[in-house]
Amino acid sequence: MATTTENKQQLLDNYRMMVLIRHFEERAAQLYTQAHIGGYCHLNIGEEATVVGALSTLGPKDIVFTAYRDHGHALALGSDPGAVMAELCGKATGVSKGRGGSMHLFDLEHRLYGGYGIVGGHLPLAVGAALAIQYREEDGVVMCIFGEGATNIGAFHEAMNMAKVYHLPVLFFCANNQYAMGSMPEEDSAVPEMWMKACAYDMAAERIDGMDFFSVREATRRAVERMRETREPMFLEAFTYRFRGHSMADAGRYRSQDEVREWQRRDPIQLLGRRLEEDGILDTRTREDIEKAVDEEVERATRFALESPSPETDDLYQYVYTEEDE
Amino acid sequence: MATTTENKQQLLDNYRMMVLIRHFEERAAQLYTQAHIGGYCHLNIGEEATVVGALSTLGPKDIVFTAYRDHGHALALGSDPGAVMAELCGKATGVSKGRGGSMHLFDLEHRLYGGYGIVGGHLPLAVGAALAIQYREEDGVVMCIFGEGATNIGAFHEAMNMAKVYHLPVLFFCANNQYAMGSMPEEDSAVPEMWMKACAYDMAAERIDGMDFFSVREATRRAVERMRETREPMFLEAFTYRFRGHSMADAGRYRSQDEVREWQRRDPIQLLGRRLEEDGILDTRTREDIEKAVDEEVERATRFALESPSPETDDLYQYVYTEEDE
Amino acid sequence: MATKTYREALNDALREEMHRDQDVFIIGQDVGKFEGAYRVTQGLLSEFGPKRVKDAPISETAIVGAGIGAAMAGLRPVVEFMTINFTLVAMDQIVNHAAKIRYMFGGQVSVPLVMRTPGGGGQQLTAQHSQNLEHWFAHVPGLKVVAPVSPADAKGLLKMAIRDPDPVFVLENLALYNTKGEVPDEDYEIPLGSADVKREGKDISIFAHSRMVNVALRAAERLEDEEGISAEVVDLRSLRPLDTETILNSVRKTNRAMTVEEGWATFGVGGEIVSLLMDQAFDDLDAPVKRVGGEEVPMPYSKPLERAAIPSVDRVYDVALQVLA
Amino acid sequence: MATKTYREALNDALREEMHRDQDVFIIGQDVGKFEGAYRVTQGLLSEFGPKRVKDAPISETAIVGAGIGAAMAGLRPVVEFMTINFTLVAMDQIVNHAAKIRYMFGGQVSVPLVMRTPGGGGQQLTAQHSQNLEHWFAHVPGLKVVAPVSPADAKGLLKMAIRDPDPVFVLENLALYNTKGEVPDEDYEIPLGSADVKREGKDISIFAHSRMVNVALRAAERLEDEEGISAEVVDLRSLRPLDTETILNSVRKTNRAMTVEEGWATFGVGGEIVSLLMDQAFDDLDAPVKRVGGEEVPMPYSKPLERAAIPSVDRVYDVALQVLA
Ligand SMILES: Cc1ncc(C[n+]2csc(CCOP(=O)(O)OP(=O)(O)O)c2C)c(N)n1
Ligand SMILES: Cc1ncc(C[n+]2csc(CCOP(=O)(O)OP(=O)(O)O)c2C)c(N)n1
Ligand SMILES: [Mg+2]
Ligand SMILES: [Mg+2]
Repeated sequence: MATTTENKQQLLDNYRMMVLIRHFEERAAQLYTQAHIGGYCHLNIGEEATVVGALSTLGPKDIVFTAYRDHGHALALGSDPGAVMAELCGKATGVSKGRGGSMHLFDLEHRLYGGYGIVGGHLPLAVGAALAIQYREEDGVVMCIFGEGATNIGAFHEAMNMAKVYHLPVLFFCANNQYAMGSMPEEDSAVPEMWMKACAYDMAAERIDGMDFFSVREATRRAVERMRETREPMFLEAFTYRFRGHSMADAGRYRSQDEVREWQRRDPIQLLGRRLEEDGILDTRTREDIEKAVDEEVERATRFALESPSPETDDLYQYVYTEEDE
Repeated sequence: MATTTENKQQLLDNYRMMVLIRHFEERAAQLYTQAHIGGYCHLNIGEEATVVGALSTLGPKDIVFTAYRDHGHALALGSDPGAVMAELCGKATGVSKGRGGSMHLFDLEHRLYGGYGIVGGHLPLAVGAALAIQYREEDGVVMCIFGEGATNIGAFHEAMNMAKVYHLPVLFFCANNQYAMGSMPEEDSAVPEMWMKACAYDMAAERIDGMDFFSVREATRRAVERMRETREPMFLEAFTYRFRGHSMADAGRYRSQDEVREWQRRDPIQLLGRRLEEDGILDTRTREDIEKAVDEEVERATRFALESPSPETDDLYQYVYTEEDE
Repeated sequence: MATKTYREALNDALREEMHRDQDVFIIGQDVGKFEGAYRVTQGLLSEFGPKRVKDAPISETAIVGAGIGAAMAGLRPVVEFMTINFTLVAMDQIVNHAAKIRYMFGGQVSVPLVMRTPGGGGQQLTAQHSQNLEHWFAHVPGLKVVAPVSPADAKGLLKMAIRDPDPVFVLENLALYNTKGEVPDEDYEIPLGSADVKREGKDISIFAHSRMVNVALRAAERLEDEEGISAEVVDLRSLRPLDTETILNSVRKTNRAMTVEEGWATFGVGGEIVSLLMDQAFDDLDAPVKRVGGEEVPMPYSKPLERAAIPSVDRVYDVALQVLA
Repeated sequence: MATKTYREALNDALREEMHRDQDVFIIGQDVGKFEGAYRVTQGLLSEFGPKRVKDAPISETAIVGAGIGAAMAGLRPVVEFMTINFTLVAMDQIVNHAAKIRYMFGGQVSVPLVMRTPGGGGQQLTAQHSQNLEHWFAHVPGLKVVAPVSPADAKGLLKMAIRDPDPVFVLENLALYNTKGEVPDEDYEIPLGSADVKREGKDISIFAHSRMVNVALRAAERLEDEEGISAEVVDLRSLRPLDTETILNSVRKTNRAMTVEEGWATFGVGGEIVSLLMDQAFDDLDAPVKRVGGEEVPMPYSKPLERAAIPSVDRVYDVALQVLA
């Protein structure tokens, strides 16, 4: 049993983080329909185990790059929920000062090197950050998170190859939620499972159950530990499911409600909760306390976001060039 | 013995074609140093078996796309040597009317759909041509030729994946001459052999001896025959060596003369010639006749090229837009 | 005449051309089962089947490249880029292949390819998803570029693009998809390369394309209402080729001009119009021609910042008054 | 002062900056063992070793992307694109990432990246290898773009680019690598964004950048010799930011102007200069400003055709006379 050897508080924190992400995003969805949030807004709901399972294995010198579906990643890395929600609302107090919005969270302090909007576009950047780590002989690793659809674009291939050729510590972490907007891997990928693509780059690869927190965490931990030694890239595919549409604008007509319900029976938060209950770590009381605390935290974050000011239009040109800002 | 079951005349023609390519390119190299040819000029010398072995398996409905190292391919497909040499010299009588030069030979009649200058750029085009074949329910296949260096660029990956996903009859033919300008596969590719990359696309793949005409021809024939049935893409890697620099401008300081000499001992033309002699198909007399006929042909081609007129500068705008030309 | 949205007009154009010519097919991400990220291809998969409405992997390079190859082999592909921003990963195919193949191969082959995609900002889609790069394509010989603003133009120009023997880039605009207008019921032709005077006027010519034509029209109304100024709004409609005659005729009448573009004006669209007027209408100009473009920043997410970054009716109005001062 | 080729000057700049700052490294195809496709990085691998001179696979997207990521992490990468034509396969990294990262992340990180590459035609490299797209980059806020013509400028601007905290695109030119000029021995600074009057004159201002400055200078000599006309040649040197002051000052003196660019003029560089003059110097102009650019065709291979396609001294001379007529 993984949990018996675990630090219980740590597990409760992980559980709590998954609940926080879920509630945070449900609140964000509301704010979106109320037009406090605009543009594209992609939720992690259903994929919380991939987020928390993976990121909870990282140390303070590691770096994370991810795609536009990035709220959970910011929260799991320790970003202030208020600053994240403020970013979603385009406020000056947001993590990216209201310039980035939902897709472009960045938090230097917490080693989140950004959420990016071009599919596959951040993979080369992650390789570059790992190159900097190698150059400086530091011991961090880079985790680069992307969806299964991203494995079809050229940048994926070039980044994988370069990471291997240069022997760079990049963990390519593919959150396979089975949909790239409306299309499924069997329709747009030559191989049905994404880890299989790592063979072309002589990279160790593995597929794991992305709904099971422990699977994700154990596999990621093993990979990160191994990479700290080998300084070689690795590939993980977490098989998961998004419960909501691709973005808030997606009605999801390309899949059946039955299919969604089927997957919801493996809700990663419920799965972890049950396991922790079985192992005597979580009880109804603690669970309720967590829910309540999380709700309060989300409400605080929301209030902070809504009450924060928008950036001044006079500051429109701020952050274009470094020197001009100094 | 492959040759015993062979049409002897066919084999002599193949041999003759390889000699023609060799002599043609040696003449082109001279014309380059005499400034009759300019720009980039990439020779197939050393790689003739990959060219003739592969292309001799195609039928009249098949289509070929290749890279800038394309003189041999045009000749092997049946382009008039005079028109090819004229193109190298930028003449109005050239296959591409003097607009394309060495890198951009095109011969619609002989199903050469072009030599292209951007590494990997023509791979998606080949996929599209195969799509047209599928769309019209024709039975041709597309052969797409590129170097091993091209397997590192994104376009390669996207083209391979798309060909498989759409079930298109593209034969991806990698002429691995061991150098991409100055770099070798062990330096810039995560896997040492290019056929290994096909695993990421669930594509049948094989490495063959690119110096041995029979290896190339038999493997290509098998692949093409199989593709005529399956209508699925395949991958072949022909392991070969270029005896000259990357282009005429390359002094080749990144490799030793010993290495070059070592490979020249496996000169594909000599290898085939010896085999044909052993099998009683070729004798000294025939060989000399071939050499002589080829020399005359190359001289005719050269004379035609040199005596041909340049395009009129008044025609500079011809061929930009279809309607304006009509 | 029926009233249609811009989206419906495009959808009609695709449907009609697919009925007319069996060689016309659509390829792009989520054009089929998803019915188009912006629903321009709605209903086409069920009507024409997967052979003619091809969903594609996230591989813009391969998508447009396959379109080019299929066009070389004689088909009439219509490639959808989900937005113009994603042309950036496929620029080599468009510029180095689609545009040059006919020329560099001495006219042996044409590339009858249509690339259509929405551009523009205003939807809070932020820096990576709010660009206007259409004039990059218009810079390239071998390509044609159109940018319709009305449903009728959208339908007419998309149809002409599909029938054209060379690669045509059709720029749409996210903010226009739901706008409505009259669309003729019968087949009609709008030559590629023709501008259109969307509003006649005599005091100043405002040159714009795509969504900015509507902004210019609203500014023109305000100029009329508040200042009694009669502004002519010329919809460029085509960026390559440019309809220099219509542009020059307008300025020869009004003697004053300005340009409006949604993208950044520096090395942008307006400079081409200004240069044309400088060269061919210098003596007709009573005042310097001014350009209005988006603020020169990556597009910010925050709504007030985004609003400040995109040319507004007020801005056009103010600059028109400067030109008329 | 020593006489150096443009190539040597660039090589010196790289070497000196690599000595000055351990965080500066070079990455690109064949920059190491091959010593650079055009030998700009000659000798650097043996001097600095493979950690600081990194040969890369044919993966322009990954190369410049890795440069961006390394720059975000605080290094000072110098990315070599073998030629500007290959930026087309990496455009998304340059425009959607390098240029926007600082802004869209609210200034938390900078991207001190240098991208250097030769552009231009005239070597019979044909359509896919003879382009001038530098103003595409100059269109994009967040990037800086310089295009030196002399060895001294090349060295000075490359050094400044390497020291700059933001992404800078350094445009070189194949036909300039062997040209010679005086280069100061000591360290010197050329601010990014400064134009340079390469020849003083009073009758007409000729604006150009990169190799066309030399063409303009030769045309200016002929104008002087044959017509007694005194042409001022202003080397733009930087396209973003543009040195509007130097440009305007020149025209306020000469009252006539023209632009010369190697690439296609339509939606090109000249339009920006013309628009600036239109806007800020309308009353100073005695004649319309004219543009000279490459013929609007994909670059043909044939030498006579190629020569006809690229702006020549004769062409500049003739157009100058038209402006002065
Ligand atoms: C290059 C590019 N093409 C298309 C898009 C539009 N797009 C945004 S998200 C998406 C699907 C991505 O799927 P996947 O990688 O599986 O990630 P997920 O959204 O499922 O997390 C697409 C096609 C884009 N952003 N970038
Ligand atoms: C995208 C791109 N990057 C760089 C180049 C410059 N270049 C031309 S050929 C070449 C090497 C290609 O090697 P390979 O694919 O092995 O083919 P080979 O020349 O050996 O036949 C390079 C890097 C190019 N033409 N296109
Ligand atoms: Mg997905
Ligand atoms: Mg090679």
